[in-house]
Amino acid sequence: MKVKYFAWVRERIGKAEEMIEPPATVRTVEELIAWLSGQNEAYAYAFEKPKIIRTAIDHAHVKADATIAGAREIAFFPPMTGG
Amino acid sequence: MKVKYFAWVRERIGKAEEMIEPPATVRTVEELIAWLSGQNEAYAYAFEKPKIIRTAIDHAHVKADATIAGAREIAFFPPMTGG
Amino acid sequence: MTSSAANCPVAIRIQEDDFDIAREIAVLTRSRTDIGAVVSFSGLCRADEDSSKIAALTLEHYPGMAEEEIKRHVDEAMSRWPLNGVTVIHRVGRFRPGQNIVLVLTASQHRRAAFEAAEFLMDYLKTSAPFWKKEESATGTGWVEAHARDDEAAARWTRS
Amino acid sequence: MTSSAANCPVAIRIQEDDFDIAREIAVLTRSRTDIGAVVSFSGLCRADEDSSKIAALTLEHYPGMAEEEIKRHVDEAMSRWPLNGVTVIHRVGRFRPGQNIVLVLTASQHRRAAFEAAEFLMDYLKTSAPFWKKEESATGTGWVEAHARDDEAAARWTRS
Repeated sequence: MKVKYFAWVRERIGKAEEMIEPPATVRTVEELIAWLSGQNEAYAYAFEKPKIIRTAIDHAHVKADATIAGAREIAFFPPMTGG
Repeated sequence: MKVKYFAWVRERIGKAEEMIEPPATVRTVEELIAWLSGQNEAYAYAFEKPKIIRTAIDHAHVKADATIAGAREIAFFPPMTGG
Repeated sequence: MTSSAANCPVAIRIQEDDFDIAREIAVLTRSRTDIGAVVSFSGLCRADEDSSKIAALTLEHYPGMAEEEIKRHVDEAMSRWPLNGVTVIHRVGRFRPGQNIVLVLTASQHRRAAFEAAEFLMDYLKTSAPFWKKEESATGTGWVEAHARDDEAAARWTRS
Repeated sequence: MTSSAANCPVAIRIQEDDFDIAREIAVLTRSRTDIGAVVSFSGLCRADEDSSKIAALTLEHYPGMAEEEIKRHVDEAMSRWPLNGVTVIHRVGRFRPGQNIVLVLTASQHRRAAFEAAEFLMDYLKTSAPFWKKEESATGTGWVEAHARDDEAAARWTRS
């Protein structure tokens, strides 16, 4: 699946998007965050406070316990500050 | 003192303003309205429902029991419908 | 009528001419970097006032008192909200459906103050500023009656 | 992104270019006589964000989701208030203090609907639309943190 990062999540990870293939045991958003955090220091830094990370699946906001099954695009970002 | 009339109060009385000299016994707005109503049919028609008439003394809204002593300009009009 | 207090320029005008919202906003915001929010309200003549078809509206006002009454409410708004600018323009004369009647502009650092002050000013313009509307329809002409909903809207702002 | 439903044209745009409020209002109201109230909100870059001096702001967004998220909230506003038109323009890129960032326009028969819908849309743009601000000041650059007051503002509209 495609993963996108925005704002300081993007800056900490060092890329705007990538294709990932998490193992089948990773079923929810929070499990995906935990799995990504284990990749290396950059991911661990971006997700060091997982509770403040917002997630969207296929352009819709979802909560940490949302299932990622069937997702085409998952995005991680800080709380929004537009307007 | 000068008296001004607006909207349908003006139309019913048939003039926009006039100078009046009510007797000294006329002390309040409601007494002035009663005195004017006694002038002729046109005034009686304009003030037939005195409770809905709004009054301003020297450009400030006042209530029916306000004293008219010292007023330079008194205006009578229907509820406002601007904006 | 223009004035200025606490970095909040105020313009109040009653005029027959139309207004230009973009120009008024530009006047309020030019050369300033402390304004984060500008709210404009424009009120237009509608063709359908409470189910009767309107051909035109004529706005009459009480010269002198109208400006002073608006000024009192602008001062009240400035005492309630941290405003960086207020413009109120009320047109008088005869208007066709679709034409502008009134403009209220408020500027502030943050949006809530600008929104609330604009709504406050409109609620008071409707119920307290000495303007009267006469409408022309197919069946004749008549003075618009005041709406209870406007009194209720203004009553929201009464401080207990 | 434009659409139309129940006589309520909707325009949603995310762009680098500035917007012209007068032109946007003209597009919304031209040839119509059923609109009595138009509210515009424009949000500007300020020089002082929470006491630090800002030299510039950079707005980043999530293309695709941003438009869809705004559209969802415009649809929600249309289901809550009888609207005759909605325009939302959010700029992205780098802005100096005094420059426009966002515009929300709402049109309705009556003022209360136009005011409430504009405020509702702004509260949700602040907290739910995927935009992020980075600020440049004398001491460096940093991402603007979300404000609790914005979450509280948006929470006002939650239906129980």
